Order: sequence, then structure tokens, then C-alpha cells
Amino acid sequence: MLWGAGRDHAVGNEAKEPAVKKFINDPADVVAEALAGLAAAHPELRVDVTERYVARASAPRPGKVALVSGGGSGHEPLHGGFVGPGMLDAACPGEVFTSPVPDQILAATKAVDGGAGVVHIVKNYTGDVMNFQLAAELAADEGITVETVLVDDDVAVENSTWTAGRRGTGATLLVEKIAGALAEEGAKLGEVAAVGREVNAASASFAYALTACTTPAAGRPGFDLPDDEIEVGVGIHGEPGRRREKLRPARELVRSAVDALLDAKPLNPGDRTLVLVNGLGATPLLEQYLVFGEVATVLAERGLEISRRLVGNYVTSLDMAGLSITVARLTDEMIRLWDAPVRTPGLRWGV
Amino acid sequence: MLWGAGRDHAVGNEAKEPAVKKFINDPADVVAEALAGLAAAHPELRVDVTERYVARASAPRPGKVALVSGGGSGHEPLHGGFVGPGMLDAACPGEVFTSPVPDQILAATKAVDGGAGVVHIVKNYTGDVMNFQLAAELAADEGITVETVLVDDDVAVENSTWTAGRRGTGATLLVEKIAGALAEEGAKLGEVAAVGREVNAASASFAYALTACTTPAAGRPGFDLPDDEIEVGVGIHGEPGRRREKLRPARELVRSAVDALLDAKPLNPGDRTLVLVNGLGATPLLEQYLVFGEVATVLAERGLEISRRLVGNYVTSLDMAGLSITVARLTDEMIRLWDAPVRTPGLRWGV
Amino acid sequence: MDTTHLDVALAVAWLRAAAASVTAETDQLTRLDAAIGDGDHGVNLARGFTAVAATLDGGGFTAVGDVFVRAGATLIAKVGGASGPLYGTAFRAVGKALPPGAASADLADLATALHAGLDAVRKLGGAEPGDKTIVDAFRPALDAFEEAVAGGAALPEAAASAARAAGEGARATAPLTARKGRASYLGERSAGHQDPGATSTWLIFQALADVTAP
Amino acid sequence: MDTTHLDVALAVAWLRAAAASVTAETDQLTRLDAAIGDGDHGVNLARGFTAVAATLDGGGFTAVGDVFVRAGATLIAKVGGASGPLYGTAFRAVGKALPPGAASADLADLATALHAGLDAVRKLGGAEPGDKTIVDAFRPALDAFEEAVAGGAALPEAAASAARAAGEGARATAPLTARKGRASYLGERSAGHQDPGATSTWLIFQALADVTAP
Ligand SMILES: Nc1ncnc2c1ncn2[C@@H]1O[C@H](COP(=O)(O)OP(=O)(O)O)[C@@H](O)[C@H]1O
Ligand SMILES: Nc1ncnc2c1ncn2[C@@H]1O[C@H](COP(=O)(O)OP(=O)(O)O)[C@@H](O)[C@H]1O
Ligand SMILES: [Mg+2]
Ligand SMILES: [Mg+2]
Ligand SMILES: [Mg+2]
Ligand SMILES: [Mg+2]
Repeated sequence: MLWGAGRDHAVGNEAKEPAVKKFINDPADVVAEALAGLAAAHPELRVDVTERYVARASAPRPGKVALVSGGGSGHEPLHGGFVGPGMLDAACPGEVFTSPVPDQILAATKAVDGGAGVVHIVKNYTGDVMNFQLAAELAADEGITVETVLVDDDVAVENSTWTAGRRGTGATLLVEKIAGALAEEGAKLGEVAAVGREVNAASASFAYALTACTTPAAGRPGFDLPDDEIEVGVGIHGEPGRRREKLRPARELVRSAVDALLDAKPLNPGDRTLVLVNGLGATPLLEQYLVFGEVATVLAERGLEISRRLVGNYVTSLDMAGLSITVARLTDEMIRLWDAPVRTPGLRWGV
Repeated sequence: MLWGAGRDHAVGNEAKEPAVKKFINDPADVVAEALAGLAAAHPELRVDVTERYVARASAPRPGKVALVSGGGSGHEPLHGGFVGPGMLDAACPGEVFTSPVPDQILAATKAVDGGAGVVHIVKNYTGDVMNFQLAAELAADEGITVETVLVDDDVAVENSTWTAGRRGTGATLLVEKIAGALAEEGAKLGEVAAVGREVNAASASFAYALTACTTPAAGRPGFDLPDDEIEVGVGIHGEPGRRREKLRPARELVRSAVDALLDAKPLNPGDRTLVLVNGLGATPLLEQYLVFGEVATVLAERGLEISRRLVGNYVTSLDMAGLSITVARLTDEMIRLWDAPVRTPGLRWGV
Repeated sequence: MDTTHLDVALAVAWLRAAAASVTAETDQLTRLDAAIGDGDHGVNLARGFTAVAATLDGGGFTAVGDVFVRAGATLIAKVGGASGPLYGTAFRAVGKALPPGAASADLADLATALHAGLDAVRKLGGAEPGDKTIVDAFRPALDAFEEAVAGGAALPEAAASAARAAGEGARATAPLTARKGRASYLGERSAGHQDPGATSTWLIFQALADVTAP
Repeated sequence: MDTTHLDVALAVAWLRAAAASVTAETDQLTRLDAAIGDGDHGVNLARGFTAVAATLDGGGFTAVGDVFVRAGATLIAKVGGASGPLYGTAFRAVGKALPPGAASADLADLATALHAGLDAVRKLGGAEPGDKTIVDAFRPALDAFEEAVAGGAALPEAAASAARAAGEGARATAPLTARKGRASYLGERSAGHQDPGATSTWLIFQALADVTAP
């Protein structure tokens, strides 16, 4: 038996699976067809369905540092929905939950390079890191300077040289917004990358899942969860979390999550924070606001100020019922850049 | 047996239900606690948790026609998320899927009346209509002139004097945005109500569901759906649809929906339209964009122009996997008002 | 107990019993509503009648009509949905139709008042018999009550008769296709399910039968 | 068949067999990945190796090394995820380590080239043996291949031996706790599940055994 332990694996032909219950056509075409829809919906974006990238229609802007991000699809609006003035110059969507390939990242990088260098914003997953690294090498061959900002804010994962390290989750939005605002002002490559790294270092995230999500290719939930159990410390790729626990009231879950965040990245009374309560896909906004209220209560008890906040589905995991809480310590400069105008399909203010 | 047909109903004590799998505390407190969270997240709103309404912090504005809407909770961001400059002056959230009560609507109406009259935007459900009607009578007693705009855009329901008539769904957002923009400009009560009615008359919606949703009170999905079947012609309250059908590719579902829309409200080649592809809660944005692409293809075949578009979760039904498609025929004036600045938690541009 | 009149104490007892009954049956009402509506009828009425019971505790009523007016106003203020205004308006109409200021009502007065209640439901909701609504339990209950009273029955007997008729009316809604309320959106799919509102109407009449039972 | 050399035709046949195998086993690989990763490994490799097979059809290779370089480049361009760069870089390294321009490679050359492939995986991914990755099948396969060749075995026998060792290595990943890749996020929960990447490495070595089997 070469198909080993863990589940019962019958090799070979199996009963035909039922159709995947999603609003799609052929599961293999989901990303391309969704990109076509994005193109139809957003004339202000240039969507290259063949090369698989989304760029501002106006890119490149000579002299402006360009921001390129990307990752597997299934996290929408991240990343394609964050392309536009004040945020990204381009995004590379991979297949669902699969990092983009180097050619694609290179094509996007070349499409938006304005001669001032390109910042790659990369969530810390083995695949993303390797593909962006290969792309950066290819870009260097073509004379484009690339700085990489790695996002690894998920404190559910231990940060050890013996693991793949912490995952990039909710803080990606913060890095893209704040670094994007600085780039828009005409800052230099190193400065833009530096503020991105600073935001990442100042951010911590923690997530819970009530259900698994279903990828179009698999057609069934990635794991089964009893009615009264939740996954604690999940990422955004439908993988199980660090552990399974009994369901508890939102009040208690929030308290545990905030403890985990502050244990990993301690804050001091009086610190100003940005709080992102982020739905992973199937969690109603009603619950997200309820959770935000609980977070506000707990942070107030600790003497922390919530200076900026965001509630909604921003960094999602397809149709997972779950949510992540991100707390970032803010500087004056970060607040200024957060408040700067942004005009993207997924995040918009000030313009 | 007084508990009649349809399901097996054991009267009296039953086995204790498992805890409701949601990010909540006591199910009875969901709406109040979510409102507390909304208040914490949006200092620009005045949230009265006791009287149960959400208003602009700056309301009332003397001389401005005020817009008040409301309905059951569970449709977020509708309606509380659409309070702000350019859209609603106040919203009244009822219990989950339960229309608000007259006192609450009256309190909101009084809170935002600037002396120029108040428009009630009411989705056509028996409960909503009756409660808003009672509230309008109470408001009249206090000397406030109320005009009611009834929204009934859902063409899945036959419009007959022998039924409760068509439901109000996706077009509610359009009515609130466009009438809200006109009110912001200082138009009179009758004008604001008239444009709202015009938008409703020009709009048609149709929805599919892949799963039922789960209310906090019930704790289990409202209906069961086999793996390969969908509900066709659903509303936004978790009720089953007009009929059940086999799952089909998105391409075909979109074609049937557009047929239904254009049968009910015919359009002519060259007409300009607004298309809203609206997720009901658990449908990933990836699928919503894919569907938007299919809608664009079909409308192009019919010679219709998509002049404005919106894709996302705007008028939801808790955690239902499903989506609605709304097509509205636009006039120059509607386009101008649609483009006008709006600044609310759920919809924002131009400011 | 005076079996020919409804006084303040009995009116309060009736509404308390109704509150206990809809609360005990919350899940069942909700299930019926989940099948052809939005699954909130049980929770709606439990919330509303619990508030009614609480407001009656303060009591101090001298007129029996005021009990129902207060109950109706409370239902309107607390229930929402379709059933809140309908039941609320019905109870207010019942209360207002009872002899003003009277400490108790005789059975003819009560029949007249219940009639006013049914009329209020029909006026506000526009439902005809057979539309699969509250009316389909309320109307036969009222008919049975009037018939019993006309035949010289005392309150316990008339109430029991009304409750029986309400139950039969509620059950008879099962095969109907709804033409009012949310269930009407389902078209023919609403047939085969008992109407939640007609069922709660039965519970309310049954509560009167229970508190007057000898 | 010349059982002492790998020529262009055999290299192409190997990669085609690998493509057929990962395609046939897509669901199984995906299931393994769903348990401790994100459930895309099967689809990733099926997409990648199908593209490899397609690109080899155009053919016209004169040097056996070029077959692997092309295959590696195609995997890098089509797979994404962790396995795309890892397998892609590995095949490129294999191809580049084969004698430049040579139409075929002897078994010593092949062993050296496979060694370069493993080194490339380890350099790019940083995984140690026992980390529950591709390395845990690749390394024993290479050891077995080298041992067989050193013992004078011909290609069929060496390939069969390598495939057997890869399979054992893959199975042996089940009890391990992952320290690299997505599975590492699960901590100890990753134990008890066979590693998808090690399993696909076995499929690839098994494909070589299959196409060389007498
Ligand atoms: N127009 C109407 N006239 C009489 N009764 C109605 C009418 N519409 C609805 N109902 C009753 O209301 C019941 C549903 O009440 P409820 O679930 O509390 O409100 P909602 O439908 O707003 O969720 C239905 O079962 C029906 O008996
Ligand atoms: N650092 C690494 N070194 C070697 N192999 C790795 C490494 N990280 C992951 N892998 C392999 O990749 C496999 C997962 O591949 P795949 O599912 O295609 O990519 P992803 O994890 O990005 O979804 C794992 O089962 C493991 O064998
Ligand atoms: Mg992946
Ligand atoms: Mg309701
Ligand atoms: Mg209901
Ligand atoms: Mg994977």
C-alpha cells in the first residue's frame, strides 16, 4: 500500500464526484473567467487574462516606485481588488490557493516598472516566497531593481527557523495600503520597502474557523468539523488550524485571540492601534461587527486606543466561515499614510 | 395532532440543541451587540442601541429631506452600512429577518427630520410595510410628513393583487443611493420620493441559492438542499425559492436569470444599464466576478450597455451561498446621481 | 369563577397563559415558519408575549378593555414582522371594542370585541379566508364562539369550542397555497405545510380555553 | 532497449509516463494535501506535467539534458505553489548536470545529475531529511539508485530500486511532524498523514521504473 496513513485512499478509479456546488463553469477555468469579469467590471484596471495580471490602466508611471503583490486566488478582494491609486500598481493572481508563477510575476513587474524600482509584497508561504524570488532574479536580469517585503503577521504559527515561519494574512492589506500611499507620494524604493516592513513588524493576526472552505478543484470541504468544534489558529488557505477546540461565545474567543496577539507582540497602555476584523468569506457582517465590539472592549481594558479600524471581508479564504483579528501598532506616519486617498475596487476613500 | 402536515413536529420538550455555530454570545443579544460594534467602528455614526437606530452623527440637517430605511437584520451592510452623506440619514435594524417596530422607526424618523419631510424606503414585505405604515401614521401625528417608497424589484415573484407582491431586494441599494444623492442636493420631498420610485420601477432582480442560511435563533439551516440542487428565485430571508432545480454551470444560470429579468421588464438595444451582482453572504467574490463576466456577455449580445456596475456583498442573507443579479435601466439623471459622492461604511466614493 | 363574564383578572390570566404557551412552543412555531417563511415566528411571538406578560405585571387595570389595549400596544412595540402589527392591532381593537371603563365584559360583549379584532386583522393585512393566514384560525374560532354563546353556553364551553375550531382551522391551512405574507413567495410550494400564524392563533384561543376550563 | 543509457526518447517517455501518473492520481494527491496543506498538489502537478508532455511533443531534442531543462522550465512556468519551483528547479538542475549536448547519458552521468537535482531542491527549499517533504522520497531514491549502479545494475533494475525506495520514503513521512512547507503550520497535527510532495516524488521515480521495465 503506497497510499499511506491518515485517510483511506483507494488508488485508481472512484465513483464520479458530484458537480461542484459553486457559481462556476469548468473548475479549471475559474481564475481566467473571474479575471474576465473583473476586467468587465473595472475599466480603470488593465487585466491581462493571458499573462494573468491586473494592473492600473495608467501604469507605468515614470519615476514612481511600483508595488506588485500576488498570491493564490481565493482571497479576494486581495490582491486584484487592491490595485489602483494609493495602493498596488499590479497584482498576480495564481490558481486558487496556488502562488503565481515567476513568468507572471515578471510580466506584471515589467508592466508597471516606472524606472524607480518595484516592491514585491509577498505573503510568507513557501510557494509564494520561491516564485517571487525566481521572478525577482529574472527581473534583475532585465535591469529592474526589486525589493521584497515579506508579510508574516500570523501569530498562530510559531516563528522558528525550523518551520516555514509565520504566515502572511490580514496585515498584507495594511502593508499594501500604507506602502502604497508612500509610493504614491514619490518616495524612493528603499523608503517604500522600509515602511512596508515596519507595518508588518508592527502587526499581529489571529484567526478562527467555524467551517472549512471548498476549492473549485476539490469540490468538497477541506476538512470536517463537528457541530460544536472550531479550528483555532487557521490561515487563509483552508488548511486546518493549530488545534481544534470546543465552540465558545464570541466574547471568550476574542479574549483568547487578543491574548495571543499581545503575547506575540506586546503593546503598552496608550499605544495607538489599527484593528482589522476580517471575515474569511462566509461570516456575516453582523457577526464581524459584534466581534469588533468585543475587541474594542478588550483593548479598552488594556488601555489601548483604537485609532483606525476596518471591518469586512478583505483577506478571505473562499467560503470559509471564520474571521481574523489583526492589531497593528500605529505611528503618526502610518496614520497619515493610512488616511491618504485610495481608489481600488476593494478599498476606497478620499477620492 | 394539532401540529399539522409538512414536517414531523413533536410537541413539547426535545433534546437540547447544540450551540449555534456563530461568532456570537447569546443569540437573543446579536442585534444589540452588533450595533454596539458598529458604534465602536464608526464614530461618524450615531448608534442608539436602546432605541435601535443608526443615524448620521450630524443629523438632522435643517431643510434637508431625510431618508430613513430599515428592515430585518441579517442583510448587512444594508441598511445600517448605508447611512452617511449621499445616502441614508438613518436606518432601523429589526431583529434578524424581522422588520423593525413602529416605535423604532418613529424614533429614527424624529431623530433625522430636518423639517423638510422624511422618505421611508421600505422593502415590500408584509411585516415591513405594516410596521412602516404604523410608524408613518405616528409620525404624521407628530407633524412630520412622510413619503413612502416601496421597493419591489424581485421578478421571481409574480406581481399580483392576490399575493404579497414582489419582494424588495437588490434595487434597495440603488434606490437608497440615487434618492440619497438627490436629497443631498436639497431636492424637495416629492422629488426625492419620485426618483426613488422611478429607480425601483426601472430595476429587476433575480436570485439563486446554493445553500440555506442559518439564523442565530434557529441555529440550523432553514432548509436542506441536496448536493446537486439549487433554489431558484429566492429572496433575502432564507426562505426557499420558487422552485428547486439541478445545479447548472454559471453561464446557463446567468442566461436564465437575464431572461427572467428582461421578460419582466423589457429593455431595448442601446439602453444603458446598471448591473449589480450581489453576493448573498457566503459566495466568494471570485465567483461573483465570474458571474459578472457572464452577465456582461449576455447583455452585450442583447445590445445593452453596462454603464455602471457594482459587484460584492451588499444586500445579504446572513451566510447564504447565493447571489442576486439586478439590472436597472438608467437615465442621465440616474447616472449623475449614482456618480455623486457617497460616504457610508458600505459604499463610498467621491469623498 | 364567574363563567358568564371576562374580568380583568381573567383577561390577564389569559394573556399570561398565551405567553407561556407560545414560549413553550417557540421551536415548533419557528420550524413551521422555516418551512414556508423566514423561521422567526416562534421567537417573534415569544419575545412579544413575554413583554406583554411583563407589562401586565405592573397591572392596576380597572377596565378589562385596557388590558387588551395595553397588550396590543406592547405587541406592536416588541414583535415586528407581520405578526406584530397584526396581533397588536387585533388586541387593541378587541380592547377598544369592549365597553369603555367596564371592569368586566359579558359574553356578547366579548364576541363583539373579538369580531372587531378579526376585522382589524383583515383590514390591516387584507387577507381573505383561505389565504393561509391568521384569519384561517381566527375566523372559525370566532364563529364557534358566537355559535356557542348564541346557544347559551358559558365561557368555558364557548372558549373550548373556539379553541377546537381554531385548531381545526390551523390544520386545514396545510393543503392551502398561501396568497398573503412571506409564504406566498413560494407559490405552490407553500402547500403541504401548516401556517405558523394560524397555529399561533390556535395557541392563543387554546390558552383562553385552558384558563377558563372548569 | 539500451539498458545502460538514458537517451532522448527514453527521457521523453519517462516524463510522459510521469505526466500520466500524476494525472491519474490527481485526486489522491489532492486528498493528501487537503489533510495537511491546501488541497491543490494533485491539480498543480497534473497541470504542470500535462504542460511538460505537451511541450515535449514538439520535440526535436538532440541532447538528453535539454529534455530535462525544458521540462523544468515548463514546471516553473505552469505549476506555481511550492512544488512548481522545487520540481522545476530540480529538473533544470538534472538537465544542466548531464553532459552538454550529449544524446544520451550513462548511468553514472544520470546518478550525478539526479544528485544535482536533489541538491537544487535542498538549496531552494532548505529542507532537511525528516522535514516531511519531497526530500524524504528523493534522497532514499537517489541512494538506492546509486547503490544499484555501483553494484553493476542496469537501468531497469536501478530504476526499480529507486522507485521502491521512494515509495518507502514517502510512506515513512506519515508519522513525521512537518517542519517545512504549509504542513508545518499544523505543528504536531501534521503527524499521521503521508506527505503529498514525497508521494508525487515516488510517482515520478515509479514512472521511470515503469518505462524501463523489461
Ligand atoms: N396579510 C396577512 N394577513 C394575516 N396574516 C398574515 C398576513 N401576512 C402574514 N400573516 C401571518 O403572519 C405569519 C408570519 O408571522 P411572522 O413570521 O412573525 O412574520 P414575518 O412573516 O414578517 O416573518 C404567517 O404565518 C401568517 O399567518
Ligand atoms: N521547503 C520545502 N522543501 C521541499 N519540499 C517542500 C518544501 N515545502 C513544501 N514542499 C513540498 O511541497 C508539497 C506541497 O506542494 P503543493 O501543494 O503543490 O504546494 P503548496 O504547498 O504551495 O500548495 C509538500 O507536500 C512538500 O512535499
Ligand atoms: Mg497551494
Ligand atoms: Mg420575519
Ligand atoms: Mg417569519
Ligand atoms: Mg498545496
